[in-house]
Formats: sequence, C-alpha cells, structure tokens
Amino acid sequence: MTAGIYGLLGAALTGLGLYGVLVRTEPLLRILAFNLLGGGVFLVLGAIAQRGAGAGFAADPVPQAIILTGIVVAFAATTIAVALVLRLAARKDGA
Amino acid sequence: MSSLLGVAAFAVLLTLVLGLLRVLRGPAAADRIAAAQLLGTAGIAALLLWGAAADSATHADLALTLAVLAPFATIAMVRKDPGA
Amino acid sequence: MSLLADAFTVICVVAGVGFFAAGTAGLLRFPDTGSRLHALTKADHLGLGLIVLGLLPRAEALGGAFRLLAIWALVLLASAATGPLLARVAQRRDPSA
Amino acid sequence: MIVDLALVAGILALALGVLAARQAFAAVAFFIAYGLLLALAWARLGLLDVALTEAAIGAGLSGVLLLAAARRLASAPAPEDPPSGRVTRGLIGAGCTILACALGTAVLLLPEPPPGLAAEVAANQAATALGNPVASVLMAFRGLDTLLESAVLVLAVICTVALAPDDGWAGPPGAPQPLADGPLALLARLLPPLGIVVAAHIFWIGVDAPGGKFQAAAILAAMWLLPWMAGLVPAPPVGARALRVTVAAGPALFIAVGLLGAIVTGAFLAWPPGFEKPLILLVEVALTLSIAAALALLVMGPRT
Repeated sequence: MTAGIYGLLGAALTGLGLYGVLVRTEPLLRILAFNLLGGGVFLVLGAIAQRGAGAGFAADPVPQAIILTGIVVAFAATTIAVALVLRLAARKDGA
Repeated sequence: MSSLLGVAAFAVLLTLVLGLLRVLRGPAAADRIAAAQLLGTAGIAALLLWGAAADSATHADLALTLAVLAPFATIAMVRKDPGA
Repeated sequence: MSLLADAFTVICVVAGVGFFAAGTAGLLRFPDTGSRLHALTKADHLGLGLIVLGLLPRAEALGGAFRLLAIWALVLLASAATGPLLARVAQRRDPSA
Repeated sequence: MIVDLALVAGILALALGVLAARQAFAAVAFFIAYGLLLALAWARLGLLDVALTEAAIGAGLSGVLLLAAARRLASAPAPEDPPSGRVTRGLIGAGCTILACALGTAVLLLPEPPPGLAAEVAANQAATALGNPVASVLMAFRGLDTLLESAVLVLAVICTVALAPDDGWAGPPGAPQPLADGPLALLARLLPPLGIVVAAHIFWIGVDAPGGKFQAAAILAAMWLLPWMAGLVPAPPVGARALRVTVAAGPALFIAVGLLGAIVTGAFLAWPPGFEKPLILLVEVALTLSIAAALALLVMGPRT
C-alpha cells in the first residue's frame, strides 16, 4: 500500500512537471519543472521496484539501479541546461 | 519501545511538514533558506528515530550524508556575487 | 539496567521532540527574520542533541554511538557557520530589524 | 501510513510551490526542500540506495548549482519565450491531467505479484562477491549502463567547458568566488576532512549495504566545492592535465577491465572468475574519483 501512495505521488508529479515545462516561460523554472517530471518518473519506477520486492530484498534491485543511474544522468543534464541558460543570458547582455 | 520511537519520528516529521509553511510563505529569501535548513535537521532526527525503531544502520548513514551536505544550500545562498 | 536505559531514552527523545515542536512554533509565529533564526538555531539543535543523547544507549556498538555523535557535531558545526551568515543577509535586506 | 500521507502532502505542496513561484529564488528554495522530502520518501519506500543518492545530489549539489544560477540570472535574466494563451494552457493542463491519471491507474493496476528480476539477482549475486544487490546490478549485471553513465558525465563536462566564451576557455571553471571571512572560512577548513572520512565510509559500506560510489562521489565533490565557494582555493584550470586525467580515468579503466573480461571470458565487461571483488573495487575507486571530479566541475559550470 505504501508503494501505491508513492506511485500515485509519482504520477501526480509527472503531470505537474510536464505542465510546468510546457507552460512556464522562465528558463530556470522550466529546468526545475523538468526535474519535478524526472522525480515523478523515478517515483513510479520506485513504486514498481518496491512492489517487486522478493527473494529477501526490500525492493527489486534492478529498477533501483536504473533509478540511481537516472538521478545522476538527470543531474548532468540539469547542469548543462543551467550552463546553457547562463550563456544565453550573458550573450543577450553583450549583444 | 520501537513503536514509541516510531511515534516520536512521526511527531518530528509533523513539525517538519508544518515548517514547510515558512518555506512556502517566506517572505524573505533568508526565511525560506533558514526554514529549509531546519527541515534538514528535522529530517536527520526523523531518520535517526526511524533507524533506531527499525534497527537499521543505513538510516543513520543517510542522516550522516544529510548532515555533511546540510550547510551547502545556505552557503550557496549567502555568497555574494564577486562583482556586486 | 535496561529499564533505566529505556527510561533515559524516552525522557531524552520526548524532550527532543518538544524542542523541535518549540522551534517550529517559533519559526512560524515569530514576527521577524532575526528572531525566527534564533528559534531555529537554538531549539532545533538542542532538539537533535537530546534525540542523539537518548539514542546513544541503543547504539549497537561503539561505531554506532560514534556515528550518532558525529551527526550531531556536523549539524552543530554547519549551523554555527551558517547562522551568522544568514543573519547578515537578513540584516542587509531588512535594515529595520 | 499517516506518516506517508503527511510526506506526500508536503512533497505535493512544494511541487505546486515550484510551479507557482513568482521569483526564481523562491522556486529554488522550494526545490531544495522538495529534494530533502523526496530523500525521506525514498527511505520510507525502503529504497535506501536511492535515498542516499537523492540526499547527496538532490538536496546537496543541486541546491548549490541552482541557487548560484538564480542569483546570476537575477541581475541578467535570460530571454523568455512568449507566454502561451489561455486555450493552449487549458489544453496542456488537460493533457497533463490525462497523463497523470493514466500513470496512476497503471501503478494501481500492477499485476499481483508484479514481474521483477529480484529472484534472478538473488540467484546470481554470489558470483559477484558483493553483499549489496544494487551494487551487483550496477557493476556486473547491468555494467554497461554504469559505464555509459560515467561516459555521459564525461560528455557533460566537455559540453559545460565548451560553453565557456573564448576568453574564459582553458581558465578555471566557474565564476570567481569572493574571499570568505570568519565562520564560512572556518567551516571550509573544518568540514572537508570530516566529509572525506564520511565519503570513504559511505563508499566502503556500499559493498555490502546501501551506499556506494555515486553517493561517495557526490560528497567528495561537495567537499572540493566548499573551499572554492569560500574563496580559499581557486579552481584548477580546465586545461590542467591532472584534472582531465582524473575525469577520464574511471571510465577508461572500466573499459580496459571490460576488454580484459572479453579476452579472458569471451564477453565484454564480464569479470574474470576469481578476481571479481578486487577488480570491481578497483574500478569503483577509480569511478568514484572520476565522478567526483566531474560532478564538481559540472556544479562550478563554465567560466562566463
């Protein structure tokens, strides 16, 4: 049941994040919304991992490993996005 | 005993969620970040209590990670721009 | 002996939770940033300290107790360093306080 | 159960706060608190490896990156797209609601028992000589994912450095930091030694319990960033050979060991039998240092 609650939270965050990415106009807020979207997807995956607990594990380790990889890759993508936004801002100033 | 620790963890978590109101209301940026730092400490306390209730050492490691990284958001906020 | 240790744990944890509640109340109710910071740094870290103290008798080994104390020390160090910084920012933004 | 509902309510409130925030600063503050609560939620779900990563990256490094960006954008805002009209927003809202409802239904309608790979992992875990199943998956069963992920980090560093303007190229990464005084300088001297010990602890327990290289690397990166943020030490120039070698060494060693596996056992990234544990630990140490250097460079960002 715990997994169900967090899975629903993940679904809600996915919808909210996607809405923010599409509707907000400030680049930094779009990046934040994109991270909310990512967090939602990870939570859905995590809920599935927890439901798949078995063989003596608290949760299915394969989705867990995928979430770990996903968090790090999402962070790398965020840093590139932030660097791009800062560069855009600096360019507009210079032009 | 462990159920009592669980209740204590819940109480700390409740203060954490109430503290969110200050993060959401502000008004100054310093208020928000200070409240976020309090949330960090409350989260550490809740994790320690959960860990003691469940006899899990990993919860304490998680609390340790949070404790090491706790000051970073605050420092990032108070750093002035070198030019300004 | 174990009953005594349990009583110690209960008293300390309950007191610690009380400090957390007081800190949060101060954070929500105090009128300006400065006093809110005061509520936060005092009550909050005393609260964590009491909880750490209460959990010490339950630590499984010396390592566990050391880890608990290290967590508290780290939080104290962090708050000692960031408290003045935050207060300076609050004063710069709000000279009336 | 009530605990979980309170956490979920808090996370949702913060997510709405991020979306509705007027200033970037407030949105980032909400996002930092959101990352903290998300780490607690992972702990409640019992996915402690993920909780540790989220605590280190979501609540720690992201805060530094985003607050610095918000501060720099406050003085020189980036160009914005024109806001979409009311009808468009309504349609987007409806679409996102449908997506969320569909996902929620999918979560609730998962088959019982849900399909999973836990049994396969349990059956083969002994072969990796690691006690932490997640570490087994990361280093052995899905080793290619981990290798590609470290390659993604190297690529991200290259992208970030390439974004520096011509006059900032090959200088130190990140905007120069003002010199700190008093409490911050003290913290920047006291915390890194403690943090490195904690990182080593988290790395070492990761062999048999939740923890491991990403988490340790994130803490190490933070410990490098702290003296830089306090203005005590300048960042080394991006062109410094030691820095480039550190960033590339982990993935390179991983590929080399993978090729060794290809020669000895006939499969790329297969660990030679009998040497699994020492080789995995060797690669993990190298990866930790590489990931830490890459994360720190990514948080500093290009010199602008």
